[in-house]
This record gives sequence, structure tokens and C-alpha cells, in this order.
Amino acid sequence: MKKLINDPKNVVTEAVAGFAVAHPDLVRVSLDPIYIVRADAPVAGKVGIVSGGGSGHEPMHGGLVGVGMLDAAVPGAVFTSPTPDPILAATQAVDGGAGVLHIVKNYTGDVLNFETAADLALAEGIEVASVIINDDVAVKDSLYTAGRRGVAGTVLVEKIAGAAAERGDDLASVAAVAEKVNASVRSMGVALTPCVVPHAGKPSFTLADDEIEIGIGIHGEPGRERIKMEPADAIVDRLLGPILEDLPFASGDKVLLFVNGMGGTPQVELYVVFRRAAEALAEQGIDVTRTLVGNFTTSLEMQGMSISVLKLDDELTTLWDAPVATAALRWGR
Amino acid sequence: MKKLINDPKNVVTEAVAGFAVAHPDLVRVSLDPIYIVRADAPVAGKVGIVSGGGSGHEPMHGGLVGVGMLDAAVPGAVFTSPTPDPILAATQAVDGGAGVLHIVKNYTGDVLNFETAADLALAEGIEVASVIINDDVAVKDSLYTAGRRGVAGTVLVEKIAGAAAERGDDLASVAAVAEKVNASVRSMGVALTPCVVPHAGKPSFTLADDEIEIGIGIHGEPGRERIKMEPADAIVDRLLGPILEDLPFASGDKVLLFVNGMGGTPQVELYVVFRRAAEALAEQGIDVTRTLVGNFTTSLEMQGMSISVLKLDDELTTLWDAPVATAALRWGR
Amino acid sequence: MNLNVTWAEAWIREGARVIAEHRAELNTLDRAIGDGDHGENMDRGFQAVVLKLDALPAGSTPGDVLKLVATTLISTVGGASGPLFGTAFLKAAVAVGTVGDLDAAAVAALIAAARDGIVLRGKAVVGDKTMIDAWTPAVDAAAAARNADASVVTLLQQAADAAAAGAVSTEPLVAHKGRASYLGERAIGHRDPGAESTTLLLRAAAETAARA
Amino acid sequence: MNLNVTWAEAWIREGARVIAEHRAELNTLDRAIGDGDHGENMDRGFQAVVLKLDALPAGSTPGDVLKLVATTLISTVGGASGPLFGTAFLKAAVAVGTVGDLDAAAVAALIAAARDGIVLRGKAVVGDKTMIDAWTPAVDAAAAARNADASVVTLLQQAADAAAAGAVSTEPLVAHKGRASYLGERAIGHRDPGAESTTLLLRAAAETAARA
Ligand SMILES: Nc1ncnc2c1ncn2[C@@H]1O[C@H](COP(=O)(O)OP(=O)(O)O)[C@@H](O)[C@H]1O
Ligand SMILES: Nc1ncnc2c1ncn2[C@@H]1O[C@H](COP(=O)(O)OP(=O)(O)O)[C@@H](O)[C@H]1O
Ligand SMILES: [Mg+2]
Ligand SMILES: [Mg+2]
Ligand SMILES: [Mg+2]
Ligand SMILES: [Mg+2]
Repeated sequence: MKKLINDPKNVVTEAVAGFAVAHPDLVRVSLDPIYIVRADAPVAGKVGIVSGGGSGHEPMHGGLVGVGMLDAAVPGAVFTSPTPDPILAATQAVDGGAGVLHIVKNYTGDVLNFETAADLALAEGIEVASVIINDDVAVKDSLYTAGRRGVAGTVLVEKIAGAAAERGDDLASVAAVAEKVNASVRSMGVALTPCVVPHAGKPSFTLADDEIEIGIGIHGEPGRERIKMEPADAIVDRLLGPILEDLPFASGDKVLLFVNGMGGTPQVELYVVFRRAAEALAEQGIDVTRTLVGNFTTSLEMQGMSISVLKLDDELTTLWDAPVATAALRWGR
Repeated sequence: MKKLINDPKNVVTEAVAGFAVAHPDLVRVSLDPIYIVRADAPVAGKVGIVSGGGSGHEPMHGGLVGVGMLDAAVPGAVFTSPTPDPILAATQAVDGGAGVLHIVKNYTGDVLNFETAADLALAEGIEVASVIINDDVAVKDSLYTAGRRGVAGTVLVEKIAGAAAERGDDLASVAAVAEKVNASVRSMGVALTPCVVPHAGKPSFTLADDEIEIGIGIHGEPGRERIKMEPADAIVDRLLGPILEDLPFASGDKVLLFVNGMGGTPQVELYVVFRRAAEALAEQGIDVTRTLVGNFTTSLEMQGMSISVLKLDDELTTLWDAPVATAALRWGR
Repeated sequence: MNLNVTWAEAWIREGARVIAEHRAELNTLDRAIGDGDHGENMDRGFQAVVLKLDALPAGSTPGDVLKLVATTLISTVGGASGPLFGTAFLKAAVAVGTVGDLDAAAVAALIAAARDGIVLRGKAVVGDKTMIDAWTPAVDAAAAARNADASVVTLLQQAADAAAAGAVSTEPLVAHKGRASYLGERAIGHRDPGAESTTLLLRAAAETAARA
Repeated sequence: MNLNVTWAEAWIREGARVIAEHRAELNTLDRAIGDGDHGENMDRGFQAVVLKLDALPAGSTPGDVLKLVATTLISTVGGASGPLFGTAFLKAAVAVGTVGDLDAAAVAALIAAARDGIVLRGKAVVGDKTMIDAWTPAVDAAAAARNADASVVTLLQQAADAAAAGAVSTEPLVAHKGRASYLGERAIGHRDPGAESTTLLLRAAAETAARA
């Protein structure tokens, strides 16, 4: 394992410190407890939005803090949900009096730690609503699992909820629109290579030179199925199948198509994937009216990608188009 | 080698086709000859700016096409400069009557092919100026080399020249500001792992598990020196030394600090690097007034990064801050 | 013989030591069916606990030690195991109250309360391939030992043995909770890391009790 | 014996065949001291040339073939070698003009013009570890053969032999042009890929001439 780090124990702190010097116009950070807030937090009268989770998925969530998106991001250790203390501190730091929304990916650790933080915040008089994101169709949602995971669809929830909060929606409305996005987005991913967690120093799993892992999670967890390598177009079709069936998406739907890189995949490949995904949707009469391509929800240096499809209506489209100014996603200002 | 591609011969075309569907608001593309132009090209009365080079460095240059930056990008095969035909076609497509600037990285192939294209454009009555970018201090500029290479500093040249063109500067002025940026920026990179060119199917060089390559180029060329792995802070200091000496930068200088990922390095690591680089500059009394962090000038999936330092004055700062709207770099609109 | 605050402190220090010793092993178990950080998480938490123990005020009770463990784990571990073990120690602290000496009944209640805390937060049942598969057999063994009027040392030994068997029993299972549940059938054949760390902690309790 | 358009076409087809055959080898040479694409670039160009040759109009001259090679290489190869070999064939075409039959003098002039074209664009001198290290000895050998009144076949064979020796001679050199120049001392011990492809092309010229 070779990594551009110093002591593995300090990776997250040093990265957040670096983030602060790199983006002083967008954010402020606290290093103990560790969190990132938008430069002008708290914004009086605006619903605050806090997300977080294990580190290693950058730019999610720190790179999504800024006007029109998150008010705060709380990074845990690599691939480990943060503890309640920094979540509480971040919640307090962004509370502008209109309450705070927690956007939580559906992992036992994230859910439990945010739950505790929300209880503590409530005890301090801050109104908190929580939305649990579970867009990953690779995991069956049933009584017999911890439920679907939250993956790249989280970025879309954060953008749209952020726009709703920015235009002044109240806490219940912001939570409702976040729920609506979560209910309308489906994702699935593939890994070509594993990733290496700094403190572990070895890959989270191994894949032969001709194998890929379908339905991969974003923490280096193995996926559901291991298959032989295929051409990109075939892989895209393999991921899109379960995604489209699940909602289900239908001919005539307007959608946002999001091809997310897992970190180590060259951009040319993401666009090769995007080309086929857009073509495949067109073949089914689904109308791609908004797009996003890039490394947003990553797994360190993992090679691979996920596809997310979000069903749009006028409200979601308007909120998607609204200005946003974060390190990783920016337009309109 | 596992890659999200179909036939290796079609990678660039399919990626450019995907880019077109992903960013219809920003660009238009031609697939034969292959080039990418901003959606509203040609802009009457504005100097057109064309760059290009081998593919595999994305988002450079296609992701930098748009208002306030490039008018066109011409992608060659992976790591191979494009031929004169598409460069000429792109030059014609963006000529708004005020002439066209070619921004060319200093590689024999790029220089020769752009040279031919410029001759052909001239023969068709288009005024062309060329600026050769050579910011890489890892290569000694002497009679005995092909001269310094153009690396990540190219992105800074393109942003600033693009802003000058956008505000209406004439061809000579735009070329002059591009030359000024090139004269004021120095870069150097490091690789932790090699990259794999699709048609080659194997790494361009091999590095042992504890070795890194200092002074790496952006085409998978070996660097100048191979050393044992070191902590990130030590590597940063090792790159900054030659960069700062070369211009030279001095205490009191205002600079833009740019940490560029080579493609496969996780963002946490880039910010760990940024932290130390900013600290090291501060120690020397150099004032980091603008920043850029991310994967801009990549070498496919290579792990590693480069550091660029650009000396700023008021003019360059104003042009840097001007609005830009491309797939990879966007603010102010 | 009863167990006092000296034991409680010794237990936790020994627990921290064995967690550190088995850090890589717990990571490896978690890498197979989770995300590879369970040893890291537990070790980070217990190292923090040890530092806090160094500053434990004189006159503290076993319950104070358990409360300190709880709050420290909650605020340093993160992940799923942080809130789960944290709540376990919190409920255990409430169960033992302020008494200075724990008899067999109190220790059995401590273990049961810990388990109940984990269930309260994580909603797992036996057979879900989680730490509960170690805790619940331990609770049952402690209750049985208590009914048989066993010594507190024997009670803890039998609880630890039951936890160890419970951890082994997770191997053939498909998981229904936690990250391992995403794997479906592919989780079969791997031991649950949280059940293993549970066993390490209960074994540390028994061994320090034997030495007390 | 003189060489006509049939030879010119045969030469280029054979050149395309050997370039394709040595594609991986040229990539490997380029991977050591460049960016690993030289075989790829040359093969892409010559495959395009072959397609164009299929549509060569009746009555074409050797010069027409060379011009077609030039424009096709320029518009399909890219990289450093595209403009360099393209210019080489362009200047060679100009040198042979519109004659239908090339004698030894014409072939010697062809090779010299090709080399001069490369120097015009790339400014390399012998010893810079480039394709010039193969071309210039070939030019000199051709001139010597011409002065010795050798047959055109012998002339081409001696040119090809000289190019081959020139390619080998690049091995101990540090490079002063092209990507290999970035490597400094580390380029020592590796053969220049462009010198090698030059040799392949001149060898194809000689062999097709012998069969003409
Ligand atoms: N719902 C649950 N109930 C009980 N234990 C659980 C539950 N979910 C997970 N666990 C336990 O947590 C352990 C994993 O902890 P850890 O690796 O530290 O956290 P994370 O899964 O967040 O990375 C599992 O081995 C399992 O024993
Ligand atoms: N200035 C130059 N003059 C002559 N030949 C050169 C020059 N620069 C490069 N070359 C030749 O070009 C070859 C490399 O070609 P190629 O790999 O196709 O292009 P690129 O270097 O752009 O990848 C080198 O092996 C060398 O022979
Ligand atoms: Mg974890
Ligand atoms: Mg090349
Ligand atoms: Mg884990
Ligand atoms: Mg090359």
C-alpha cells in the first residue's frame, strides 16, 4: 500500500485541515470535534442540513458543503460513521433557529450515531428531522437485512434538499422533499478493483484480473455477485436492469442520470459508461433531462462506478437547477 | 487490466459522445474529425482558444471547454497528440473573426501537429497565435532536451487566457497573458503507481511496493528519479523545493497553489498534500491567495499528484476570479 | 467473594489489552463480511477508555467505571459497534447502580442489562449473526450459574464460554443485521466480528475475576 | 533495373505488414523511454495507408504513392512520429517528382529528402537518439552505394543495413530530443523506437526491391 499520507491516524484531520485552507471562501472547519460548516453558518431562519458518515467517500460530504447544499458535514474515521459528539456540535453550529435536517445513509452505524446526536440536540432545544437514504438496489430490502444501503443517490438528495432549504422551506418541507428524492432515486454499482483503507494497509477484498464485483457497496464491502469482466456496455445494461425495474421507471419518465466514479476510474471510462447509459434509457423511452458525471461518492481509490437514476418532476428539476456553490458541485454563482 | 471500455479503439470516440450527452448545455461535439466546442461557438468578435493533446488527461481539455475558458478541445488517441485535421477543424469552428489562440503543451508531437494545423488555418485566412506551455521543473530546460514539458500549469493558463478572451482582449493580448501565466507557473509531480493505456493493456512502468517516481510526466513516462516511499509531508517538500527555486518565488509573493491529482489518488490524500504545501509556503512567507485542488490533469488511473505554484498579480487574480462555466471548473455563473 | 471497583477497572484494562492484541484479527473478520474496521474501532475506543481510567476519581464504584466506559465508547468508536457497546455499558451501569461490591446476582444482571441495551438499539435477535449471538448465550449461562448458586468467578467463566460458543455459532449463518446482511449467502462460513469482540471482553471479565 | 509504382506500392504494403507485425515490440521500446504508443501510432497510420492504396488511381507514379503515404500519416498518426514520417514522405515525394521509374540516383535522393524533411521539422542531429540516427546512416550508405554505381537493390539493402546499425547505435545514448530526453541517463541501454521503425520501413523497401 502506498498512500500520500503521514500517520494513518491523522489522515482525516489533516485532510479536513487542508480542506479548510483550500476553500476558505466556502467553508469553516472545526478539528476537535471534527466537522465542516459553510462559511456563513448558521444562517438565521434557514433550515440547517447536516450529513456525514465515514471518510473515504470524498467529495461526499465535505465537498458538498456550501450555499444551496449542505450546511455541515461530519466526517468519521475512514469508512466508520462519526460519533454523536461531532454530529451534535455540527448540528448546533448550523442551527439558525429553523431546525436542522440530518441526512443519514442507511448503515447501522450511521443511523445509530445520528439517532443519538438527534436525541442530544433535541434535549438542547434544537428541532431535528432525519431522513434515511437507501437508494442501493443491489441490496434487497427485506425483514432479513439491515435494509438497502445509502449510496450515490445521497448526493442528489443533498443538492435538492439544500436548494429547498436555501429558498426558505421549513423543516417539514425540506425533510419531505428529501424523502421524495430518496423515494425516486435508485442506484447500483460495480467494482473493478478493491480499495485499501489506510489503517488496514491491505485491500478490503481481492478480485482476479478478469473478475468484477457487481452490486458493490461504498465501503469496500464485497458486492452480491462476482462475474467475469465484460465490455462496458454490457456492465451498464446489467446495472440499469435492476435500477429501472425497481422504481419502476417507465417510458415517458423524465430523469436525472448520474454516473458516479468510485474514485480510481479514469474520466474517459465514466463517459464511455454515460454514453451507453443514456442510450439505454433512450431505448426505453426514458427522457434524460438532467445529468451528472464524476467522482462524487467514492470509495478511496476503488476502480468502478455506480449509476443512479432519479425520476424528476417540475419541483425536483427546479430545485436541481437552483444555484449551488460547494467545492465539488457548483453552478449559478 | 480491467477497464470500463468496449473496443479500446473506440474509447475516445465513445467518451466524447458520452461527454456530449452529459453536457449539452456547455458543449457541442464533432466525432469525425473529433473535437469539442463550446455550445455557442463561434462567438463573433471573440478570440477563440483551442487546446488539445493526447486523451487520458481528462478533464483536461474537454472538461475545460465553456464560457470563460476554452472554445475548443481536440483529443488525440490516448497519450497521443491529435493530428492536424481535427485541430484545423476545431480552429475553424471557433473562429469568430478575432483570431484563434492555440495553447499547446511542450511535447514534440503536440508542437508539430499544432504547428501544421496553424499553417493550414493561416492558409485559410484565420489568424492563429500559439503559446507553448512548459511548466514542469522536473525536466531540465537545456539544449540537450526537448525542453520542459507542459503539465498541470496548462489548466491555469487556459483559465486565465479564457477570461481574457471572454472580456474581449484581442489575440495579441490573450496570447501575451497566456505567455505571462506560463512564465509565472512551475509544477512538479510524483507517481505512486503507473497507469495502463487501454491499447497496451499493461502498465507503462512498474514500481515496487515501496517505491515512488519523482518528477513523473503525465503520459506514463518514467520520471527522473525513483526513491523509497516517504510520508506525504516529505514528498510535498521534495516537490516544492525545485518549484520554488526555479522561478524563483520569494517571501511576500502572492500565489495560486494548485494540487492536482493524477487520477487514481483519493481526495483525502490530495487535501493532506494541500495542507502541507500551504503550510510550507507560509513558512517561506509566500502568501497563498488562490487555490485549486482536484483531478484536472490526470494520467488515467495513475496514483500520484503534482503541485503547481503560480505567481499572481492583480491582473492574473482578476482573470482567475472571472466567471467560468465548464464541466470541470465552474464559478460565477 | 464479590467483585469491586478494582475488579471493574482491571476488567476494562484487560479488555483493552486483549482488544489491542486482537485488533488485526478483528479487522480481518470484519474485512470478510463487513468493512474491515471492527478491530480499529474497538481499539480506538478502549485506548481512549484506558486514558480516562487513569484519571478515575477515588471512591468510584463499579457503576462509575461502566458509565465511563459507556460514554467514552459512544464518543470515540463510531460505526455500529460504538453505539451498541456504548449502550450496553450504559445499561449495565444503570443495572449495577451505586453498590460497591457486585455479587453473582449483580454480575448476572449486569450482563443481561448490557445485552438488553444492544437489543434496544440494534433490534437483533439470536441467529441474526451479530454480537447478540454471543451476548444472549452469555446472559443465559450467567442466569443458569446464578440459579445453581455458582461463584461470581464461575458465573463469569461460564458466560465467557457460552459467548465463545455463540461466536463460533455465527459461522454457518446468513446475516440479517449489520453490513454482513448485504452479502446474503456469501456471509456463510465467516465468524461475526462483534460476537468475537464480545467474547474477548467477557473472557477478560472472567480472568480478572479469577485473579481478584 | 529501375523501381516503378508497383514497387512503391509493394514497399508500402510490406512496410505496413512489418509495422503491424512489430507493433507490440515498438510499443515496448517506446514504453521503456517514451509513452508506449509508437507501434500503435505507426500501425494506425499504415493501416490507413493500406486502405487508401486500395483506391490508388491507375497511372499513378511512385511520387503519388509517397504523397498519399505522407498525407495519410499526417492525418492519422498524430504524436511526434506522425508529422515526422509524414514530412519525410512528403519531401520524398517532391524529390522523386513525377517520374515513373526510379533509378539508384532517384532512390538515394528519395531517402535523403525524407531525412531532410525530418530534420526540418524535428531539428535532431545524429546522436540525439532519434529516428535520425537510423535515417542519416541510411542516407550516407545510399550515397556511397550510388557513388559505387551499385544497383538500386544493393543501394536499398545497404541503406537498410546502415539504418539497422544506426538503430542499434542509439542504445548507449542519452536522448536530446523527444520524450526520451526527459529521462536523462535513464534512457541509456534502450533502443530508440523511431529508429527501429525506420529500419523496418527501409528493410521493407530493400526486400520488395529485391523481389521487383
Ligand atoms: N443491528 C445490530 N445489532 C447487534 N449487533 C450489530 C448490529 N449491526 C451490527 N452489529 C455488530 O456490529 C459489528 C460491526 O461493528 P463495526 O465493524 O465496528 O461497525 P461497522 O459495521 O459500522 O463498520 C458486527 O460484527 C455485529 O456484531
Ligand atoms: N525532434 C525529433 N526529431 C526526430 N525524431 C524524433 C524527434 N522527437 C521524437 N522523435 C522520434 O519519434 C519517436 C516517438 O514517436 P511516437 O512514440 O510515435 O510519438 P510520441 O513521442 O509523441 O509518443 C522517437 O522514438 C523518435 O525516434
Ligand atoms: Mg465501519
Ligand atoms: Mg505518444
Ligand atoms: Mg466494520
Ligand atoms: Mg510515443
